[in-house]
Amino acid sequence: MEVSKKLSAYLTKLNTIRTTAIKSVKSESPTVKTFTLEDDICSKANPGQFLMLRIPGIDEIPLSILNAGEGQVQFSVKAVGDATRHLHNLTTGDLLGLRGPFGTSFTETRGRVLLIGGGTGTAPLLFLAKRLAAKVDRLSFVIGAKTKNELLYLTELDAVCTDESAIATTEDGSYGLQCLATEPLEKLVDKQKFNMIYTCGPEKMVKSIFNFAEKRKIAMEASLERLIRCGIGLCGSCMIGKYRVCRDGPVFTMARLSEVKDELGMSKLGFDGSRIEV
Amino acid sequence: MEVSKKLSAYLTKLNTIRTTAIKSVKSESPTVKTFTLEDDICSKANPGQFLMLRIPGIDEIPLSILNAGEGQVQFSVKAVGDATRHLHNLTTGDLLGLRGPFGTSFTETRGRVLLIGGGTGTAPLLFLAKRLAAKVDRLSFVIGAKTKNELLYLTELDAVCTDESAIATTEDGSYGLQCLATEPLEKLVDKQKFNMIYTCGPEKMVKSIFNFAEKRKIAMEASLERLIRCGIGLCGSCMIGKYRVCRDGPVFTMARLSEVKDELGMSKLGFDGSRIEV
Amino acid sequence: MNNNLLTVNIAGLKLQNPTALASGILGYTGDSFKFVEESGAGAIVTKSVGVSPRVGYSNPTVVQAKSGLINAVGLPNPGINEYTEELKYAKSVLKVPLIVSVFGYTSEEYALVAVKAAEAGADAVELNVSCPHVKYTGSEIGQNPKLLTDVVCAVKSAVQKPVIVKLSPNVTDIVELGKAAVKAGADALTVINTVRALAIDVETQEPILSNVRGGLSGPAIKPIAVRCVYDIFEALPKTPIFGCGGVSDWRDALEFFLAGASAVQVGTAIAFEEPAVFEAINKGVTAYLKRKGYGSVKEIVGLSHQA
Amino acid sequence: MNNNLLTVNIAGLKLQNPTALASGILGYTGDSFKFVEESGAGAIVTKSVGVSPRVGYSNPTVVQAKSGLINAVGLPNPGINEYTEELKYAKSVLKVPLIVSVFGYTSEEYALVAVKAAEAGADAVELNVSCPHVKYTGSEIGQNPKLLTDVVCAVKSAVQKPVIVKLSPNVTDIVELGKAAVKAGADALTVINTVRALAIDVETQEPILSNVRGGLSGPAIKPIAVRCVYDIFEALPKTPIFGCGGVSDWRDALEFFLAGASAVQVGTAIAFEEPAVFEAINKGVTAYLKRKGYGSVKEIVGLSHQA
Ligand SMILES: Cc1cc2nc3c(=O)[nH]c(=O)nc-3n(C[C@H](O)[C@H](O)[C@H](O)COP(=O)(O)OP(=O)(O)OC[C@H]3O[C@@H](n4cnc5c(N)ncnc54)[C@H](O)[C@@H]3O)c2cc1C
Ligand SMILES: Cc1cc2nc3c(=O)[nH]c(=O)nc-3n(C[C@H](O)[C@H](O)[C@H](O)COP(=O)(O)OP(=O)(O)OC[C@H]3O[C@@H](n4cnc5c(N)ncnc54)[C@H](O)[C@@H]3O)c2cc1C
Ligand SMILES: Cc1cc2nc3c(=O)[nH]c(=O)nc-3n(C[C@H](O)[C@H](O)[C@H](O)COP(=O)(O)O)c2cc1C
Ligand SMILES: Cc1cc2nc3c(=O)[nH]c(=O)nc-3n(C[C@H](O)[C@H](O)[C@H](O)COP(=O)(O)O)c2cc1C
Ligand code: FES
Ligand code: FES
Repeated sequence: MEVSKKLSAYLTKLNTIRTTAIKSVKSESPTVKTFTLEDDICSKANPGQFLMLRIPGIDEIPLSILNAGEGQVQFSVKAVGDATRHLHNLTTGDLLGLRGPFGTSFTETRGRVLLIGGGTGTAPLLFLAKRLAAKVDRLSFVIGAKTKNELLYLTELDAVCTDESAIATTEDGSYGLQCLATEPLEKLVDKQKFNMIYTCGPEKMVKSIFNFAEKRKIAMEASLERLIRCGIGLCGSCMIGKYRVCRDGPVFTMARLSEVKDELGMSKLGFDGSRIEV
Repeated sequence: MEVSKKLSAYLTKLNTIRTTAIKSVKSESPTVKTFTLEDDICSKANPGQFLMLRIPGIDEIPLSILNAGEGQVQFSVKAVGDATRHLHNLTTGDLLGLRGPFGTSFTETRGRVLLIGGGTGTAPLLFLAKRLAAKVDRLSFVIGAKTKNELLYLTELDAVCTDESAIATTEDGSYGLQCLATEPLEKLVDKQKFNMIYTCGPEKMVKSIFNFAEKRKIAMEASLERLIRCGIGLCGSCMIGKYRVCRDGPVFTMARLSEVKDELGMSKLGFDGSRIEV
Repeated sequence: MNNNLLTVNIAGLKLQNPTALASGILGYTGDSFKFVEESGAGAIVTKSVGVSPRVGYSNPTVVQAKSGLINAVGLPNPGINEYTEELKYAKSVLKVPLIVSVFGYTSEEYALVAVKAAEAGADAVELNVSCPHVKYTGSEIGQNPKLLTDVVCAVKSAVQKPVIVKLSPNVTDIVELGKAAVKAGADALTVINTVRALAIDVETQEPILSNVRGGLSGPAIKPIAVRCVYDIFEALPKTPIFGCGGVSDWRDALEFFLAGASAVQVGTAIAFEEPAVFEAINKGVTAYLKRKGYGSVKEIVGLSHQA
Repeated sequence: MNNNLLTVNIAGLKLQNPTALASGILGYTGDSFKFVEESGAGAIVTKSVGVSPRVGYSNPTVVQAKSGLINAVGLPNPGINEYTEELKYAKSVLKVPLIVSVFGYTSEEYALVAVKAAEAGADAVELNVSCPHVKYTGSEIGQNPKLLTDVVCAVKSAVQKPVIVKLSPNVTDIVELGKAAVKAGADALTVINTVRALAIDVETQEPILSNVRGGLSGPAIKPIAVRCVYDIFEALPKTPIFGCGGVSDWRDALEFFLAGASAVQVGTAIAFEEPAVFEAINKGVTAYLKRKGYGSVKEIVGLSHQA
């Protein structure tokens, strides 16, 4: 009772929209920009959590948190549709609405960890890597993109990774290895035992990493995406199995991934609540 | 802002009715009974504060707190009308509703203090006396009633007062001095300098003590009564001058008593909001 | 608070700032009005007063809900004759407009009380046709376009002072009632009175209010009140509106202005935040206007409709 | 939770306990219904489904208010044909009654969807004639006794399953509508849907919901919902009622039972308290019944009216 009352107050504050001016915008790639906003509540987020961003008059969308601290929060946005394209047209001083942070975060582990990020899915992993860097024995980070100029966060990655622990892959071979981000996996895992694989990215990628981790019995956590409307576990738009991606996720443990593996990479709910292909 | 937000949460909790069973009832006099209830919030009350007591299906009335602590609260009720007579018919196990504690409390002073109580007005003073007893140099307590068996709290009074510091007065002389409770005042004050007079009782009594204290330049605090409906400073039923007895009072300092002296002992608002004689 | 940014003019009433004391709150004595004025209110609305004295309901008359209060005080008031002295005194001490809230059981009664209130010095009258808990008056009139029209017409033809009509949210279509009031001559509207509600004590298993049903006020009803103001402004953009219902801070006040209110009335927040709430609202609104570069609060009235 | 104290029977539906999932909450998939059942709910109401697919409104569709939420999701649903598979699956995994919420733009549409829902295994249908934010359906029907009568009659003559009508609080007289529904054949009533409301972002100066207006739910509306249940029970003591609106804990549930509800539906509290809220309510109600010496929750339904 006491706990739930506290949660309720917590949620009210978290879930109240704060409208604030963009502090700065940075181009990460031709299609991805990183925004910095001031927000005390989101600045306390943990890696894996997401926020709901309102683009006034347009839409409100879920975005992973790329960085949080000192009263600020950052997120990266890939222009894929109406809302994200509008967002790319905004600049310092323009108003945005924030609520959150929401959802589960990655479990911090020790030992050797492997992070595999695809596209903007790299964002929460970079946030996690910064937290883990000083604490783990080895941190290997694989990122992938179609082509060189879509690879994100190369500089930041170098900063958190030691020697050859950062591996970039491109489908066209214009940078790093020419392969999918999942390919180096087998080699890395053959070389040494990893205590945990963290991943976020296209769901087909997550699914194939899950299959691999299950076969090789390596612990894993993945951040998933579904249609997010309310963001607070109420409307049911984001179901995967019996779980709500917005509240029971977005970060799923191995055990939970197993429970939903029939839907993983297969089906999700569309805007009209019908089942569609992922 | 932060303070008012806290007050708001505080008030919500305070002002929410708690319904609880009567723990015990004690007869203090033919017309006065003391009730003990369990209530965590009221058990933290300070002397001078009052609570709103709901007698289910009948009425909700203001009552001074006689004693508070260890999860319990006590109040004394004189049967004067519908609600109070109903209350006198209730017994252990019957349900009552509580909200509060509300209002201001007496300022604790050191040195020599004089308490003058009339009728059930003695209740908050007894509560105060218990708090002050060990801390002041001298505590003199005068209580008054029409006749002997209406004198309240004689035993408790002996417990808090040393030697001759407790004086009882009756109008018919059936016990103690035959006079009004205000009479011993002059003698006591002539004998020694008091740092503070605390009083509660019929308003004519309070008024005459106020006049005396003003003349003799002795600090004073009095607990006043007015019609209390909401108890939280909203409805305006309890105005005296610009003050709300339920929130700015019931305990008034000398300074505030001076501001409202034209109304003191003279006029108040009746149930229909018209001015009537006190 | 008094600065050029905040002055508003509603149906001929000049307010130094756009916050007013809502009816029924600290609403009896000239001294309490004066105190509220000193706390920063830009206008005063009295407790609703009728032809004859009423003692109201017995306690409990106010119950705490999770985010507001439920009240059924039952319109206790001394009757307009008895109250005239207090009104004259109030008028003599107040600098801000004094609005007398009026109720009656017939249109003649409304008109009679309004006339006497005006004679006693009222700068305007507000017709309480929306009290949700007293039979044969209040919302029983305000829920019925025909009765409402009669009452407003009667009062309008009896007094020269501005007539404000206070609408009930307990209707299927508040716009219909707003239009009826304005058509009958209302100079301004107060939107809204309390929302019909009830609380039960689960231990004693009975409704807590002595009157059983009451009206919900406070933060709980703010989103309902803002919606009503938005609806009314959309339909009647030229009619000045007092927004009322759950205003507790400057952000709340701004929501009402942006929805279409020219000023707000504050009630329940006085219990939660003390009368200092008026000053706090005015300070916050002033800071907002300056930050956004407005020259007057009037410039933002109804602005959310442009979106 | 399943114990003899808690079982209730509403219009032929056997509920192991008197708590149900409200429509529109976690309301799409059989898996989520199953999870809510495992969390302790005694019945499931689906998201409202119509004849054709609807994508709903764009975000924001849900806004936080001080003591509740304002939503205008816009009835996104896959249409009854597409949804039939999911319903069959849901029916196959659920032990508790499955109630399909139905909406339409005409009485024929309501009847069509109801028939298909019944064929897919619905144990009952709930008619959403009270959604406050989609044009030409929902409350536009539920605010009008004539339209309401047509819809209920059409559905009643088309399906054999119990028909529950979900009433809107956004009316002058909810009793009038409740009576119309029952006269037309409604087997039970759900009281209430959300209260029309609106929130404005003072910084961007525009309504926050993409649909501008939405419906207020959660603790804020509980006293309004309890009043509506009380009113309906007083007028229609023989009609079973699902109380709905702001139920967050066992005390809230008891208030509804004492006001006249045979069971409660829970929505918003699931966001604030998680689905575990069902189990918590049932535990609290059980303890209360034992402490007070009742043999069944049925014994306290409407008890506050005896006072
Ligand atoms: C937990 C989570 C974290 C995310 N983090 C990021 C991030 O860090 N950076 C980033 O660029 N993108 C992220 N996304 C995806 C991002 O939300 C969508 O790209 C965005 O909503 C597209 O909006 P749009 O209007 O531009 O595109 P639209 O034209 O509306 O849609 C394009 C596609 O985006 C997806 N989408 C649209 N709206 C939503 C929604 N409300 N919820 C989920 N998916 C939606 C759908 O698959 C849709 O087909 C995240 C999504 C989730 C669920
Ligand atoms: C701050 C405060 C503290 C009080 N403390 C005590 C106390 O400790 N013990 C005690 O016995 N009495 C106390 N009283 C007085 C007590 O509230 C009244 O005696 C009681 O309300 C009478 O109710 P009734 O229905 O029995 O009488 P009624 O027949 O209703 O009225 C008798 C008289 O009691 C007064 N009264 C009635 N209702 C109220 C009300 N809501 N608020 C204030 N006065 C009212 C009026 O003067 C009325 O004329 C206190 C009053 C106040 C304002
Ligand atoms: C205790 C109390 C008494 C009230 N009395 C009246 C009244 O006499 N006349 C009236 O028109 N409104 C009355 N109201 C309604 C308020 O004026 C106001 O419309 C309502 O409370 C909503 O505003 P708030 O949320 O700021 O309180 C009363 C409200 C309360 C809480
Ligand atoms: C996000 C959301 C979606 C809703 N969708 C529907 C719906 O599709 N059909 C319906 O009848 N009611 C719908 N409702 C209303 C709820 O079923 C319920 O009547 C209302 O929220 C009050 O209950 P609560 O306070 O427990 O949430 C919805 C409510 C919310 C918050
Ligand atoms: S987005 Fe609404 S439940 Fe997850
Ligand atoms: S009793 Fe209501 S203001 Fe004091």
